[in-house]
Amino acid sequence: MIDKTVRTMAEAMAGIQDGATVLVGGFGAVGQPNALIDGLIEQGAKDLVIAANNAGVGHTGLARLMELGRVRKIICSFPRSSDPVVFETLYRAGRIELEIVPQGTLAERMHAAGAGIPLFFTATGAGTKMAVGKETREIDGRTYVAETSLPGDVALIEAWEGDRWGNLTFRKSGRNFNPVMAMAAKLTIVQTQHLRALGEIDPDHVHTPGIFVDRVLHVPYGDPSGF
Amino acid sequence: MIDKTVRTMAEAMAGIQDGATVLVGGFGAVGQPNALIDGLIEQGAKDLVIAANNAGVGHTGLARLMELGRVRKIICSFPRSSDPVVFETLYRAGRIELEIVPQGTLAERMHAAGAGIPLFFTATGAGTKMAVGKETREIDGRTYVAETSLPGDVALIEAWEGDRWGNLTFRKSGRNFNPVMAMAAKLTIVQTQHLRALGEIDPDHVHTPGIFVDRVLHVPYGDPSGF
Amino acid sequence: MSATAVSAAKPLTRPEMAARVARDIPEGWYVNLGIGIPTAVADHVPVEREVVFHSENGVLGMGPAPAKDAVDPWLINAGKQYVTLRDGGSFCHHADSFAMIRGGHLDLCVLGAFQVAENGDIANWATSENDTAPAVGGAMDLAAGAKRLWVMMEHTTKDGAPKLVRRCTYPLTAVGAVKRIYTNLAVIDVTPLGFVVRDMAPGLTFEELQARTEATLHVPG
Amino acid sequence: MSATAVSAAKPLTRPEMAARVARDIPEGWYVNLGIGIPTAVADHVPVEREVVFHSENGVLGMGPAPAKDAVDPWLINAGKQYVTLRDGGSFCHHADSFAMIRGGHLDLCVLGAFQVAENGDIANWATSENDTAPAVGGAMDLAAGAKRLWVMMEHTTKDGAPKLVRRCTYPLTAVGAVKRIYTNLAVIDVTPLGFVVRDMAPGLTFEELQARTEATLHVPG
Repeated sequence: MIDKTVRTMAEAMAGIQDGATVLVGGFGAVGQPNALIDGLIEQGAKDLVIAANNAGVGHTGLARLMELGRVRKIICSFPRSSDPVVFETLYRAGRIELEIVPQGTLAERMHAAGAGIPLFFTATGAGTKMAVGKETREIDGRTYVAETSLPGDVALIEAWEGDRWGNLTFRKSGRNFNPVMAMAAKLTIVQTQHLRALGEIDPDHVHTPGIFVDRVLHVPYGDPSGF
Repeated sequence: MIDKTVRTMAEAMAGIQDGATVLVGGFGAVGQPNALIDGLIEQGAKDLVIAANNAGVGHTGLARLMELGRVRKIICSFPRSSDPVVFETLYRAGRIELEIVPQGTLAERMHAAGAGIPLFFTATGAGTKMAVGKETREIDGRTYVAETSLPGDVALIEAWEGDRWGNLTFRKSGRNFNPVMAMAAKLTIVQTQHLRALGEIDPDHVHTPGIFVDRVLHVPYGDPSGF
Repeated sequence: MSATAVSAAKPLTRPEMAARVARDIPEGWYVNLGIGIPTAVADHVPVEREVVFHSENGVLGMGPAPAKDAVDPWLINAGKQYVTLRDGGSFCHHADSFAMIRGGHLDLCVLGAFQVAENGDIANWATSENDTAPAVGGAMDLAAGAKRLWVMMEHTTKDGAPKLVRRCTYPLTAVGAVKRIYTNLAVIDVTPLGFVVRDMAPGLTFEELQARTEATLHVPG
Repeated sequence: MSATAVSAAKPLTRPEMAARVARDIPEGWYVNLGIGIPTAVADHVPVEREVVFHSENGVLGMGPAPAKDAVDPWLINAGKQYVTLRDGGSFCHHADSFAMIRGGHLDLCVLGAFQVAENGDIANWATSENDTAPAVGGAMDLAAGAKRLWVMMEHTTKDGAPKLVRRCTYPLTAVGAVKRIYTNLAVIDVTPLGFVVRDMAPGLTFEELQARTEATLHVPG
């Protein structure tokens, strides 16, 4: 029997290595895998590269992971959040690397990693600082920038429903980066609000099929709150 | 009020030009927009480029369109079907051009067109006849082939449900190329089995959002049959 | 000519600017409103005129902000404000959402900006080449990808420095992308000729507008 | 040595070949079975061993063929045969389906072939450089994309010509992709050394197998 559900956070986090690239889902507080981020803090891996839309808020979650000195580099589109104090302090002190990526390029680079596309061209960023040092090409009179795929060693995902094969659905704007990151990582770890029996999720309505998922932990935490 | 529904086939087909590139959904008989193909036969546009998985079966549908001498070129992955007599006769006579594309590359080229990616690299076809004359590149020790996007002037789509904003769902293996082609074309024309009131389709379960759809014709034809 | 010379003019308020932009958005358009000033535009599109508002985080068909007691904690926009969904709205993931943007499917994007140049260049994400950690978000995707890019901003900085310039001095968001600019003083098209004034705030003279604009202004030909 | 020299050997039947492949597929693998001979492998995986079968047309988690009176006309596989869906199965569109293939998410693909070379090259889509309208389908995507490519085919052509060759003479499907070959006579790994024989049909000698194989065969080191 295929059973991707895990019973404990320790099982969920097993094997995450120092130096791993970790893709972290969520946009704002919605669809953010808070329990898994806390699990990663507990687990202890360091020298991490984090790809996420933001660079942490306040002193919890990703910000806490950074504050503990466990993040070598962050890849994101919007390091400024409502309260980015930890990131900004570390960044000014030269204790964390930053790679700014336009939000759509960030999503597409992970989608490309999941789809076997190592390099693609996009108009986003052409003629800006984002294109500096990158290959560009004129195609039909327009300038495009070459972007590489962004694969993850690990993805931390928040789902609404999950089953033992790893099929997932997401809720409203909680979908965001989660399905794309699930495709892009070698080890995809999910916290799900609801654990469903196999076959209970309508096969026409699965958002992320189990082929992209490795571990499912049931975390019925309720509604997201705060940003 | 946004109302993308059209009442007649003539309205659905209005404005398709001679020389247009037409993307035709379906895989086997499932999700194939038969009524719209017949509408296109009736409408009269010629010198067409057709992109579809197959090159027609028997003497109806796409095969009929070809038999009438209206198709200049077909782009597909699998010209051989259970009964490809029309295509093979035309092709041997030099009266139709053929561009063979691996099925995944075909899907991805249309997805790329819909997503603003004019060029991408794939491992599919590297070292084969498919790569002849194409740019290739070594990335991390593997050879990849450059493929261009494949935009359509028109897409003909078969959906299970549609509403007046053009939101669509598909049924089981009827989804296939349809959502990808809907993204890739300037004018996306849909035949739908069921016409739903706005808001009736669950927003978490929309497969193709209306932004990719221009016209919706209600064609409750029932189950697909035959291949 | 100093700023105080604009004596008889009545610059538009923020709500008036939003209403002015809203007036030009026809039914049926797919529209992304940038974070900040542009967000208010949606409030000025009458509900019976169906305009489909898109948000980068996978929301298509946003409606107005919810009542305080009707907030859905699972439904926010790219500015991380609670929103609602209209009938006909739908959700998708980030790559699909940005495919809408980057694939040229949005009829319009309205962004705020620090500077717009007469060649259509826009600078809206960083105020210096040395900004240590600039936040670009989806601005570059929107600016490069939408069918039309309009900018909505104050005509000058708080210090009176022009924001409509010959060449942007701040880091660019996109090259040659802006089609029209709505400010508190004027509506200005970006054309192959440069800036062409389409509309001005009540009581404002062309000369007064030019005095507050670095690049040369043209009258419609 | 002629074909008739394989006197004591009992070549595997098609169902035996399918069962032999099925034996090597562990629970939990995501597997695409090519059109033709490989399709039968699924019938030999016991239902309690959960293997997730994928079909190019957006079907993940296929079950066995339906009873004649239980056909769902909306549910076919890439070979355009009616199939069923297991609990836990799901549907997706073609680009997502091929992302599974091309992104390296399938543990295994089993394809038929005309020829396999000792360097792992596979030719399975056209029988001549001059084939007027060859049909490639998803074969190139599968061969290049899956984590493992196994080939399942007769050891020789009907005329007795070897299909395990030094270099493919037919147009290639993919370069250096094949990891293992299951024929009616043997199971052969493709290694940096070349072909290594893992298993042979009952009664067959190594010399008899070599006689029917163009490339040099090796014994496990």
